[in-house]
Amino acid sequence: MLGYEAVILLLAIAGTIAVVFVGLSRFLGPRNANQKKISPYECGVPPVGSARERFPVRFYLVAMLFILFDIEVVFLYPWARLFRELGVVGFVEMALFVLVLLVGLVYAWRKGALEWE
Amino acid sequence: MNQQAKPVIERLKSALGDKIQDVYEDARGLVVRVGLESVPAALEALRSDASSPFDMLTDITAVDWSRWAEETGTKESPPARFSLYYNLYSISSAARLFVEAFLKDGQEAPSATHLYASADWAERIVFDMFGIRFSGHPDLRRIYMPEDFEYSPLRKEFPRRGVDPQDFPQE
Amino acid sequence: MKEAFPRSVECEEKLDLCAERMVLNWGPSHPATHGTLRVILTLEGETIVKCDTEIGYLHRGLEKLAEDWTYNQIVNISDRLNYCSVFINNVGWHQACEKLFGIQVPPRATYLRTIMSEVARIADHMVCIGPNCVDIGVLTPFWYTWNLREMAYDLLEFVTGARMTTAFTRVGGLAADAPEGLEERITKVFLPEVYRVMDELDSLLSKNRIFNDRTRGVGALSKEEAVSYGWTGPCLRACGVAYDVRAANPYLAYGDVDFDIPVGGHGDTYDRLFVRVEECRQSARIIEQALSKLPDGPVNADDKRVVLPRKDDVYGHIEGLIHHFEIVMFGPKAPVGAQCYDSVEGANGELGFTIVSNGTNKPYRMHVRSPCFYVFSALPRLVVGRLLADLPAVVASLNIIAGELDL
Amino acid sequence: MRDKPPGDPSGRVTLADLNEAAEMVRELKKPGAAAKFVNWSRKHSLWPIPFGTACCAIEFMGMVGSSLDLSRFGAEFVRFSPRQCDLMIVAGTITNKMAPVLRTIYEQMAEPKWVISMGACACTGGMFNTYSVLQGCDRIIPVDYYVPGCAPRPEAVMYAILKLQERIGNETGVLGSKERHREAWIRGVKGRGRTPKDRLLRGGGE
Repeated sequence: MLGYEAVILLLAIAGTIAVVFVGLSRFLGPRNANQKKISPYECGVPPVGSARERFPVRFYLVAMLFILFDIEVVFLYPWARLFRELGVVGFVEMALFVLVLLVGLVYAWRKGALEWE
Repeated sequence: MNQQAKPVIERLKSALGDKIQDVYEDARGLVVRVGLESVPAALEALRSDASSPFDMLTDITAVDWSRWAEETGTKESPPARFSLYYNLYSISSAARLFVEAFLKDGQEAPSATHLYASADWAERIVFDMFGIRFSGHPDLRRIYMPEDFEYSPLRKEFPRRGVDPQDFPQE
Repeated sequence: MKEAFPRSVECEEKLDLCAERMVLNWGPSHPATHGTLRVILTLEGETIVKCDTEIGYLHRGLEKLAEDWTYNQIVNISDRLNYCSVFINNVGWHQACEKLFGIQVPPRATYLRTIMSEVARIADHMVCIGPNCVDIGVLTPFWYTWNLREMAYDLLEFVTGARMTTAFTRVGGLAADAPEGLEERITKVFLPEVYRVMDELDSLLSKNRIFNDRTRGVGALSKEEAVSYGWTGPCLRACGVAYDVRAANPYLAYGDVDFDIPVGGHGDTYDRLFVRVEECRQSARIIEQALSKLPDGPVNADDKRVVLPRKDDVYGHIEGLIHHFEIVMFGPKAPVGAQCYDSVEGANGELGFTIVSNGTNKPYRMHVRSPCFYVFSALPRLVVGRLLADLPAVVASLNIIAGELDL
Repeated sequence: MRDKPPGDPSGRVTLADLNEAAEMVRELKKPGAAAKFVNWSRKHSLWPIPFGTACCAIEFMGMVGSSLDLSRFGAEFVRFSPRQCDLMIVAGTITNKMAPVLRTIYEQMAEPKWVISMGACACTGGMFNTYSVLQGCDRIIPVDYYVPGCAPRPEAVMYAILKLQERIGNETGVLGSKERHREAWIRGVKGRGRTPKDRLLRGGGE
């Protein structure tokens, strides 16, 4: 269990801080909910209609593209850490990986998935 | 300011002729008094004038003359209760001109929204504050006061502190 | 209760793909509205399909109030119209009064009014540019522009005693003479700062890629439409129409100072902002020239009906005392049946005052032609069809001041 | 810290309120250590919601601006959503059309909340004694501190905030909120189970 104490310590500290803050506000904060208070905030005017409506498909499209390229970045992190040890082979390997995704990006761009209209 | 506007008056007289009731000049500048129905015709003529087109309707002002006689003590009070002043300005020749029209209470004024886009909101203020209706206005509703306010605040008989004592428990 | 909204025609066939329209309320209490105005948007995804505005949340009934106040008291109402550039309103109101009374203001008062009006104009443009940049997401200009506005506050306080609500003009002149050291304080401290901040704004924003994307071509309006909507001021000049009341009908000392009118090309948010930046430079030039020609002499016209007599006259003779008492208690009386309209170049456009007098010391009817009102009436025309994110940029670039909008 | 709005429905402060306030002052004990800590943390992070309508809003911007920085006193972030604010600064004239908006925003703020009424218009309607102006925002919301002045100087409002911080410092009913919290659970529910919020959402009311 070589280097894992640090990770566990980090998680422990982060966990306790989160629990303390949420607990404190839950414990100290008074709860006087009334009808007007829990109604959605719409700049001070009584809300019209409900927010739970169907979103246009473009939002979903943009979200998918984001997840795609975000995962790509996640894979870059370990590679960057071991960049020297891997040498040229690692570099070419990752370049290919990035190239494939680049082709995907160009395709999405040409198809107009990035424009909003 | 008024010199440029003078030649326009001659052309306006030729265009409208009898409809112009009076042309006079006071601290405001040149004022053309016109019958209420011929206001759009006058505005149209002024707007499409050849040499100095009055392309901007800067403002529409209304005045309620009901308390005029008693406050000034003069005998001759204005011909009707309300008067409308259309403040026209020509950018090209920097001339300003007022078209004045009198109307009685409850009489509908013709709308000028088909000539100037600024007339839309200007007429809505006059309707909101004086209760003067404009026929032909796309959506004539109150602009300042809440929809369910039944009075016209700028009329002289409306008290300054308002009418609903419940809302304003004054001194 | 969910109202069924009419679906747009072109998406009839791909019914399931197209989402219902969402009504978004961009209400009276919102950071980007810079005041109390409400915009009800019908959105299709991010695009604004319908936009309806509702104002009147700051309607204080000023025109009704003015019918109960004397001519010198109404300067307090004019303070609260466009409360970002207060001095211009004061000058506008009392200039209309002087036209009504038929009084000539002495040259020193004219020059002082011009100088302080231009200081107020610079302050107003700062309140427009700073928050507009914050709405677009650029935070740094807000601190620069606000520093300059604080210096303008100091200057206004130095001359008039109040930071914002100055109420410094009177019928026939000014409430008091400018203190010494004004000239030196303006030329040494204020003007260099104005030029420096304007150059900084230029370098910070004009070539910034994101700023250009967010403002170029956004909320553009053609020349004819702008004039038809009754636009005046920087917004109209951004559309390309060189109409400025100071040049078209020179009042105060604008006749004998030379300045040019910045005119934009496309009438979009970018032009509206940079017309204001350029106007601040022109205002600084006007201040310089007016300061160099600042004449001495009295600050008030020596018209007996209007101006307070000298102190020794008041204590010396009974007429002086009566005259003093009358002016202080009742204020000047206007001629019966006089009507007048006079307009000045406010920071947002042509600010006009219509006065009808019934011979007493109170106006029979006072109407304010507020430039913001007509500028804001064109918002649906500017915004429909654009994305939701453009709405704050457009509204802020119009510099809507609720006090002037709701009268 | 007021639990319920002032006495009679029109919002005017009546004799009963004064007695209640006096009684609160009498039993004002020194805050315990825990309450002192909670007060200390609350008073140094008063996030203001500037309910700015008129000229006072520009003076408020002056106060938040760079030369008279409000964040020196912990009011770092000017939030516009009532959920994240503790202190409402009513800056400017409140007209009758704006009054329900003000009341809604005040009620949507999370406890503990305080109100500073900035400027003559917010305190008493100011010079606008007309048909459309609410003569003072304390007719519809309880106000803790009044700042006089017509466009009061930013330093004046800062002074009010400092005074408010002092008062928050020695509030005692801080931890007592646990009792009120438990009482709210029991009062509306037969045994454990639905919280007051659920009961409100699923009907049955207060």
